[in-house]
Amino acid sequence: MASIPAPLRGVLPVLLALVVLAGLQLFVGDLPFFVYVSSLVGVNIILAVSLNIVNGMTGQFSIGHAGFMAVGAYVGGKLALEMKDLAIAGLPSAASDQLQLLASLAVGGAAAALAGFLVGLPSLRLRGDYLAIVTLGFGEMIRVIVSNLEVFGRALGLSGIPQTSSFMMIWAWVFLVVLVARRIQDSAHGRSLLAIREDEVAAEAMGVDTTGYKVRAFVISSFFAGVAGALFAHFVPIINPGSFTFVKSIEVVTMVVAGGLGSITGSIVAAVVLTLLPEVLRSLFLQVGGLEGGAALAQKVDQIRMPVYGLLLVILMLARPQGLFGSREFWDALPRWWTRFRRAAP
Amino acid sequence: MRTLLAATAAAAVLLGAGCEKKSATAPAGPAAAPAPAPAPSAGNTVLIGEVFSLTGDKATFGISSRNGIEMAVKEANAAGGVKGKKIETRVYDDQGKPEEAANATTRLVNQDQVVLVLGEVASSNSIAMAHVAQPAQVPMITPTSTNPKVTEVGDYIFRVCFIDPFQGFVMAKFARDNLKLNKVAVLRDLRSDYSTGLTDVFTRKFTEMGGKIVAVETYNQGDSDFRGQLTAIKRAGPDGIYIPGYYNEVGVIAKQARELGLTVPLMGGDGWDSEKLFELGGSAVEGHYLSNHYSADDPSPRVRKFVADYKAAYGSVPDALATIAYDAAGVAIAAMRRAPDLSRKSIRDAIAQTKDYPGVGGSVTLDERRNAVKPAVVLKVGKGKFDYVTTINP
Amino acid sequence: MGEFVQHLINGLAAGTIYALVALGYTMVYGVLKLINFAHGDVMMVGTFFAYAVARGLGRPANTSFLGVTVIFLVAMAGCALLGLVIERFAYRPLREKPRLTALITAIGISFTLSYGFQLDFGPLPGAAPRAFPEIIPPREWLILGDRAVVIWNWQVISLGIALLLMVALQSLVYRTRFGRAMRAVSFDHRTAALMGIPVDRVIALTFMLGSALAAGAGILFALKDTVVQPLMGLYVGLKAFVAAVIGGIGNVPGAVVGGLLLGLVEEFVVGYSASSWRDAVAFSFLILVLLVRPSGLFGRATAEKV
Amino acid sequence: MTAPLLEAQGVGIHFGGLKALSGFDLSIGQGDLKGLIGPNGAGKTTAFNVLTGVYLPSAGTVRVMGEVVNGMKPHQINRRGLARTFQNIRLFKSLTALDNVRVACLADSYPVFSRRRLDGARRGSTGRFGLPAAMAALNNYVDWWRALLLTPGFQEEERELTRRADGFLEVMGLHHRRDEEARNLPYGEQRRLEIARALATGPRVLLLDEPAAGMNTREKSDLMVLIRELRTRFELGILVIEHDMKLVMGICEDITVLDYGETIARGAPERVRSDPKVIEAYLGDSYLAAHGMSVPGAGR
Repeated sequence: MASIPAPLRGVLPVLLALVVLAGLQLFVGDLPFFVYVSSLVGVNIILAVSLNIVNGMTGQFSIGHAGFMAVGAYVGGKLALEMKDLAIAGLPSAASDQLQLLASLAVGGAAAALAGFLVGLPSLRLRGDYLAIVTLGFGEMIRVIVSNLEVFGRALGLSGIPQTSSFMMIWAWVFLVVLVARRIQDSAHGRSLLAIREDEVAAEAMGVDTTGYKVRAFVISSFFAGVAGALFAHFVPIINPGSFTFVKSIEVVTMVVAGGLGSITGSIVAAVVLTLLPEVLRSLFLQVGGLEGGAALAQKVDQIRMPVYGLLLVILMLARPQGLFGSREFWDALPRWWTRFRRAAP
Repeated sequence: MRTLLAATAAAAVLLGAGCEKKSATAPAGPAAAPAPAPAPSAGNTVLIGEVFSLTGDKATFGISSRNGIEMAVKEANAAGGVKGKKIETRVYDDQGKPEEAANATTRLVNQDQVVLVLGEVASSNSIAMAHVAQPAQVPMITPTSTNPKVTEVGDYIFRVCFIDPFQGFVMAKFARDNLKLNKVAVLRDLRSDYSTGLTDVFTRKFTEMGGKIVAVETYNQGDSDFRGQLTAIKRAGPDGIYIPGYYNEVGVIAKQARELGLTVPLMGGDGWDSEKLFELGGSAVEGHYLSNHYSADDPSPRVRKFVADYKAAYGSVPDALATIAYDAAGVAIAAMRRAPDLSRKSIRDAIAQTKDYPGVGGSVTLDERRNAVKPAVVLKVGKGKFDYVTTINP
Repeated sequence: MGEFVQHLINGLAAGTIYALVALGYTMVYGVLKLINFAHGDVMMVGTFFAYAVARGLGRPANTSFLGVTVIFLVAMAGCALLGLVIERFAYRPLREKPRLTALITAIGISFTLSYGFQLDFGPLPGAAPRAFPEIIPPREWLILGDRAVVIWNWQVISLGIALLLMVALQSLVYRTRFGRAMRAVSFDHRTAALMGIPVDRVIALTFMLGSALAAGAGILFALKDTVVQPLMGLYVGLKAFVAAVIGGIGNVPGAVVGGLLLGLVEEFVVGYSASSWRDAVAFSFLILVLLVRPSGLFGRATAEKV
Repeated sequence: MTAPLLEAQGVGIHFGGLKALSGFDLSIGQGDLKGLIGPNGAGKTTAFNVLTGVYLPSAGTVRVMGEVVNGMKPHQINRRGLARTFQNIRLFKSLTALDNVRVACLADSYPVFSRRRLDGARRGSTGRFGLPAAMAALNNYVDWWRALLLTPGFQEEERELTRRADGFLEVMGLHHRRDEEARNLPYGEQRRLEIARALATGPRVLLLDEPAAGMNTREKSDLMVLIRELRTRFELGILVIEHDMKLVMGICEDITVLDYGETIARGAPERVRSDPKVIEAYLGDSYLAAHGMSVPGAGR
């Protein structure tokens, strides 16, 4: 890797990932259930990793992530609805669909980022637990606002958004958010964020503009939350306020905490597991329990989901507050030569 | 940024190549590719899928509906099932969220290979389901989603209840012609599309008929203090209040309205219909009016039997949700019996031809827009029961 | 005019509940510097205890003075126990850990309770709301004009109880040895321990007290709104927290004033502007206070130790 | 005598009723090595906090490089050449020694506008918004993108930062600890790491808050040597808070004595040592100390 010319290091991984994903896309194209579930997983990963930038790296505590997701979903979705009948001339329809999708993702993300900026600027001066409550409040307010606006379909929500999202698009963004998080970690900016997490006063005294950094972390995090929301709006046939409640925020928090605050890999693993667990258990019960009892059990799976999330949080905090991975990454556990090898290429 | 955008744009084009086939077969979407039709011969059971919200603040609605369907299926199996096959149901919980509803439907359609899906009370969730069922060409019947948009999704989506516009019209007409009201206030549930839809129609119709809407207040599902709204309404001095909400809140609203000295009649829709209304509202709900699909004290033996059986099975008088869900299952089963075979296509066609199906909630005839055309009844809340007042035809 | 007074009364009635719940919040925060997120749900549980007992006693019995007392006592005792358990097994082990660890735990407990109670197997009540027995039969206490304004006995009772409790707590905190211990712990529990104060017991007692208060508040809440449901605690809890912050968290009179204030503001927003924005009010209020006067109306600003 | 790098005139601050500091004067020029002593709760650390902008002084002015810094945020003041260590060690515990220092290392090259031009613009205008703010914002924005896109320039810069950080670790004799988490370092080394971190911010004036606390005699004498060395090597002015009279008297040319926020004596070590007020204050304090009590708010 050290042999890679410096200018290429930036984009090469992205290109590689895109090629790989394009390849996969060809295979999964006609597996609707797999695609749908993997989309849910992907979106949750994006949410968890982006939240981890704030909650894990910067040590702030936001429990309003669903609010930013909502902003992205609604703004992106609305734009997509407006562009629905348009198509980019001279391109195969699918390609123009994807470009339009990109556009609405970008806009959705930007809107969420703006929201993040507006919320962050004042509230990030607040202490940890107060900030938590304020972000929660913000999330709730978004819900109230949306359910009041005719343009956003009030309680019924927005439907008819072109379902142009695809396995590849979602996982490309998953890759992107992970890459961004990694590179922040390995940069001076990331170190400043970590410093804030470790000791805000000291960081401030060492010339770190704590408020500024916190706001920036918040903006980046909400940008990706917005993108996740916009993606969501492009594979879920209808979005309505019910999908972006406090409960959703806590789901994401659970993922981040379970994975380990500050550990990107942790967030990914947790997001995957927590999203798939209900699916797996359900089919398992159906397998073993036969149709009658099995179906009943399978229902219970959905019902106990939320209480289980709650218990999970409690147990984690008591037994393993640092989460699955602590703030380490899985490659920290890899043999020495690998770490040295990574050093060679920062 | 630019580099990334460029890169991802490249992705888009690559994908375009990857996508042609996909977008050729069917509109893109979670269940784009039509799943292989289930082999009817496989085993001697036929599987029906259900999606309802069994947790969260709407759980009670989901549970009622599920009970209704269970009953219909039991009866059908007792009567020899369909084409000698036993009917099985598979229920998934969507926790009241559209994404979960779509997920569950995808699962039913692709994994469980059901022949048709029944589902959802909340229109948002039904729409989510419809967008999965339609491209996969699986017939879907929604029992109680009254928002017109649901069946507009496509020709595989049906509904066995009347739609918001009609129900709103019914109450507006009743308020104007029978109750002779001039000034009406509206108290709607901000979180329920059902409530929003009814409000819009009622407001329009009522004003068209020369009445006046003097106040519109809102609440949220799960609230339990409505005094602020009611006091504000009182200030507007209406001679009737339209509350297109669900019984969970309506009961409490009625109590508090009386407590605040509001004596004018309250009016609502089928969302009121549940025994819970009496438990929560006590004597305060008596003398108010609601539009509904049927009247539980309809003397016809079919209704009597249903009510009795349901009581026996679940220990309560069936509410509108349970009743219509029962009819939905009934229509589905009847169609499966009529259909030449149990392929999704022929079941769909059979459902489409449903005419004068003797449902408990009134006879069901599906129009070309796949909505049920049926009269609505207006009921008056009495002591622990709903008294029939009048029937209003479309 | 009549409506205005009526709104005033409604606001106070709602505010009273916030105030009572906020008291518990503020006490716990006082000693532990922990936002006991689950407080509202403890209240919910307490209300269900009361519901069960009241149903058990049956119609005439549960309206008698004795019956009512029993209901209150059982509910409060039950919640005190619950509070004790939560503190002992969920919070105490985390006392030396970063504050957020405890907050996450609190959120976890809140979820477990509010969604656990929605399950419909075992003794769990299920999601459907239940009508709460009228253990204090509502009676018009005062009528102004031709029923333009009606004040009900329970409204007066709960307001009375709230103020009474405020005074009682205040004197508990500032007049008794236990109160002194509480304040010592809240100032610095390590030093307090060195001074021979049984910190664990003080904190546990505070928790039990707070939870018992919550149960009482819950019953009054149920009397006001006549229903109990598993999710009832979530919002009341949040808003009570907002109230506590507005009043200056850790400050007993502050909590009550904050609660009443919030109740009134919400009521008047509903009454005189769009009711659909009610849920936004509390939080915008919170953000406003935190930005303008983070220490709350009654709180004292403290310089961070470096 | 060159112009003072750090200058405090009549600085005072009070929390509620308590006067923590009043009429505090101080001036540190290049090459100065001054001491600030006094019994517990005398307001030494408070003085530090006021100088570094943690607290906003309620009276008087603080100047860094001749510029008034009252009301500036600590990081802004730090950027103007004032660095400190903490009495109760405040390292970034779970970061490696190297990263602790790297956090403090400033990139002195900004992508768009050079540091010099930025500072120039800052002197020109005041207030949080306006041109300099915009310039800084742009710098920052571009800088983030460089980090995300891993541009060659950025990679070079990272390597440069690491080099410099290693340099500071070298100086403080911590290089063998480079990749260990700060929390695992022995006490003395943690103190040294704090100094290294402070130096990395490229200060003109260094404020050391009880640097020798909890060190044994050998470490202390090493430290004395080190401090002198730093002063000359980095052309610093240094202000030391210290309890250990021996150390202070040993290295400081000029000592200020605080008691209850008041300056009760100032001057050369021997003069201060013989000052009756000081003796009185210290007797009081040592008396308290001997009986194992502590004054509330110690370390403020």
